[in-house]
Amino acid sequence: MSILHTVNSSPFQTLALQQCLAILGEQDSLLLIEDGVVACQAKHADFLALSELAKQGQLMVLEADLQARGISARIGKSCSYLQFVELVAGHKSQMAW
Amino acid sequence: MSILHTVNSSPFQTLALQQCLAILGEQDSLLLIEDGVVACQAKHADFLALSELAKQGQLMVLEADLQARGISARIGKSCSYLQFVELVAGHKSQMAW
Amino acid sequence: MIEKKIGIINRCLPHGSAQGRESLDLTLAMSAFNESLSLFFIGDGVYQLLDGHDPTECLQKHFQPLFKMLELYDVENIYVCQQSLLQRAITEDQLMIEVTSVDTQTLKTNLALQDQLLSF
Amino acid sequence: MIEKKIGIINRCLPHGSAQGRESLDLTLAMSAFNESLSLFFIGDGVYQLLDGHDPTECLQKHFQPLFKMLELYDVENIYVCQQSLLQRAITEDQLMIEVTSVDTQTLKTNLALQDQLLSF
Amino acid sequence: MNKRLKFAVVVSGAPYGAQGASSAYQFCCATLQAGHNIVGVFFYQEGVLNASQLVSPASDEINLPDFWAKLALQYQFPLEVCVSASLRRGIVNELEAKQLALSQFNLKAPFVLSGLGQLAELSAKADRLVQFL
Amino acid sequence: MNKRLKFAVVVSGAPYGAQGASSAYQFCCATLQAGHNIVGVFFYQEGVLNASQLVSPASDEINLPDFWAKLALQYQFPLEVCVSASLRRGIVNELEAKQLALSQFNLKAPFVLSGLGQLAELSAKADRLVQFL
Repeated sequence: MSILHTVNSSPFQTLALQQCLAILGEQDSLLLIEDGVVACQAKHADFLALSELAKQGQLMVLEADLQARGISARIGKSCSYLQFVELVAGHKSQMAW
Repeated sequence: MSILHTVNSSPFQTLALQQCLAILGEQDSLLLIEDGVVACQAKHADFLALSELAKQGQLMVLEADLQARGISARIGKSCSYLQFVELVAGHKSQMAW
Repeated sequence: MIEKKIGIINRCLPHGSAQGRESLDLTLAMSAFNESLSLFFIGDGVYQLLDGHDPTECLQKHFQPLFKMLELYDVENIYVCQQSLLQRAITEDQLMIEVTSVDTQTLKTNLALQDQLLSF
Repeated sequence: MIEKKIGIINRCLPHGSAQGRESLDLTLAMSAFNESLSLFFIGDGVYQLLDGHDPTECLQKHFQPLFKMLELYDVENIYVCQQSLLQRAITEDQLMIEVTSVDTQTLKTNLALQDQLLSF
Repeated sequence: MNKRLKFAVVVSGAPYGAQGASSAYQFCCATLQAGHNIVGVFFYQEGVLNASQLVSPASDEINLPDFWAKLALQYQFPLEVCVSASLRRGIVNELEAKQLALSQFNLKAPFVLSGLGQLAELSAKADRLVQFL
Repeated sequence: MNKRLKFAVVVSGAPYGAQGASSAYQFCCATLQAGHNIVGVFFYQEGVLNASQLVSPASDEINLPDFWAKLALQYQFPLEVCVSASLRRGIVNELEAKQLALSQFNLKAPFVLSGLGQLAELSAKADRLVQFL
C-alpha cells in the first residue's frame, strides 16, 4: 500500500511535478490530470525522470484531459475516470499536487 | 519608455520569473510583489540572473510583502506602494506575471 | 487621439483554467472598440491554438472554434513564440488559425510597442 | 476502529494565498476529533513558520500567532523538510514553534505512514 | 468485481475558472458507477463557491452546482460546505443571512453549511479520502 | 510633483484566497494619495467575486468589497464588473436575478455589471493600465 500522487499543473508553469518526483516513494504511483497531462507529451526538464517512472509502470495519464487539449501521451499509461477510481482504491492514500 | 513587469509568485512554485527574465527587454524593469518577493531572499535557479538585473538598478521589491513574510531582500531596491505607483507612471506599460 | 495598442498575452494551457477562454472572450469583445489589438501566445499558451481540442468528457466549454472568429473581427496581429512551439514539438500547420511565428527578439520588440498589456 | 492517521501538507508561502491560514484552521479544528494528525512543511511551506510575519500593510490576516495553539491542542508531529530550510538559508531557531526537521528519506517514510493526506 | 469501498471527496477549487471541481464531479460519477459508495463531499477553500444557487452559466455550458445537487440527491450523500470558508467568500444560507443582517442569501439546497468537524467525521467513515485542488 | 495621470486598474483575482485583489486595492489607495486619478476599476475573471454583498469575514479581518465601495464613493470612480464573467461565477444583480428567475441576488452597490466594452472605454481614457492577477 502506498501513495497515489496526482499532479494537475504543467511542468512549464509550476514546479509541482519536480517536487512530487523528489519525494515520490518506490511503491508510489503518479497520475497526471488536468493541465498536468502535458508532462507526458512535451520535453521539459523532468521528462527523463518521468520516462523512467513510466518504464516502471508507475505513471498514468488521464485520457479525458489529453483529449480535451488535443494531445497524445508519448509516455505513461492512459487511464479513464473509472481507472482513476480503481487507482485510488488500490493505493493507501492520495496526495494532490 | 518600456515595460514594468510584475511577478507575484515564488520561483520555487512557478516558472513565471524564469519566463519573465527570458523576454525582459533591456529597458524594462521588474517589480516583485506578493509571494514573488522571496525571489530576492532565497537561492533559486535564477538568483544569479536576478542579481545581475539588480546591479543594473532594474529590480524592485515591494516592502510590504517582504514584511508580511518576515524576510529581507538580499538584492533589489525595496519599494513602497507609492513608489510602485510612480514605477507604473514611469513606464509605458505593465505586464502582470 | 491615436488609438491605443493593446497586447493580449496568453500563457496558459486550455481547460485547466478559464484563462484561455476568457482571454478570447475579451479579445472578441474589445475588437469592436479597438482595431489595434495584438495577441501573443507564449509558453503553454501555444496549446490554445493546437487543433483538435475535445473537452466534452472533462465538462469544459469547447471554445476553440471561436478562434476562427478572430479573422472575421479583423484581429490579425497574432504572434506565436517560435521557441515555445519547438519545445513542445508543435508545428505551425498544427495550429487552427494562421499566425506569425516570432523569435524571442521580435517578441520583445512587439511587446514593447504596446501601450497596454493584459495577461492571461 | 483505530483512528486514522491524517497528514496535512503545507507547500505554500503565507499571505500570497490563503492556503497556510486555511490549513492551520483545519488542523486546529480537526485536532478536537482526531489525535493522530501530522503536519508537514515542505518547499515554500517552511516560510509559514519563519518567525516575524507582519501582514498588516498588505491587508492579510496575521494568523501566525495561532501556530502557538498547536501545542495546546496536542498536535505534536510537526515535520519540516531539512533541505527546504537549507535552500532558503533558514535555521530551525528562526521558526516560531518547535519542529522535527527531517531529511527527504524520513519525509517519504512518514508520508507513507499516513492513511489520508490533505494538501495546502 | 473489486471490494466496495467508502470514498470521501474534498473539493478545494471553484466551480468555474479552474478545472478541479469538474474533475472531482467526474471522479464522483465514476466512483458510483464502479459500485463504490460516497460518504460525502466536503467543500473547502474556493470549493465553497460550488454551493451557490446564483451560478448562471450560458445555456451551452454546464451548471456545476446543479450537477452536484442532482448527483447528491440521486445517491443520497451529503454536500458539506465549510461555514467559515463560506462566509468570507460570500456563501451564506438563510439563517446566517438573518444573523448577519443580510437581506439576501445564496446557498443552494441540498448543500449544507457545516463545521470542519464534519470533515473529521467523513474522514473517519471513509476508506479513501481524495482531494481535488 | 510629477504629472497627474489617469489610471485604469484591472482586477483578475478573488477578494479572498489570493492576494491580488488586496494588492490592487492598496495600489489604488497609493495612486490617489500620489495625486493621480483613477478612471475606473474593471473586475474580470475571479475578480468579479469582489462585488459580492454577501462576503462576511470575521471581525478581525478586512471586508474587501466594503473597502472598494467606500473608496469608489469617496473618489467618485466606477467599479465595473464584467457581466458574463459574473453570471457564471454566481454574481448577479437584482435585474439579472429577475430575468433568470432567481429569488436572490448579491451584487453590492456601487459595483455595476457591465460589458467588456466598458473595459475598452476605460482603456481608451487611461494613461496607464495596471492588472492584478
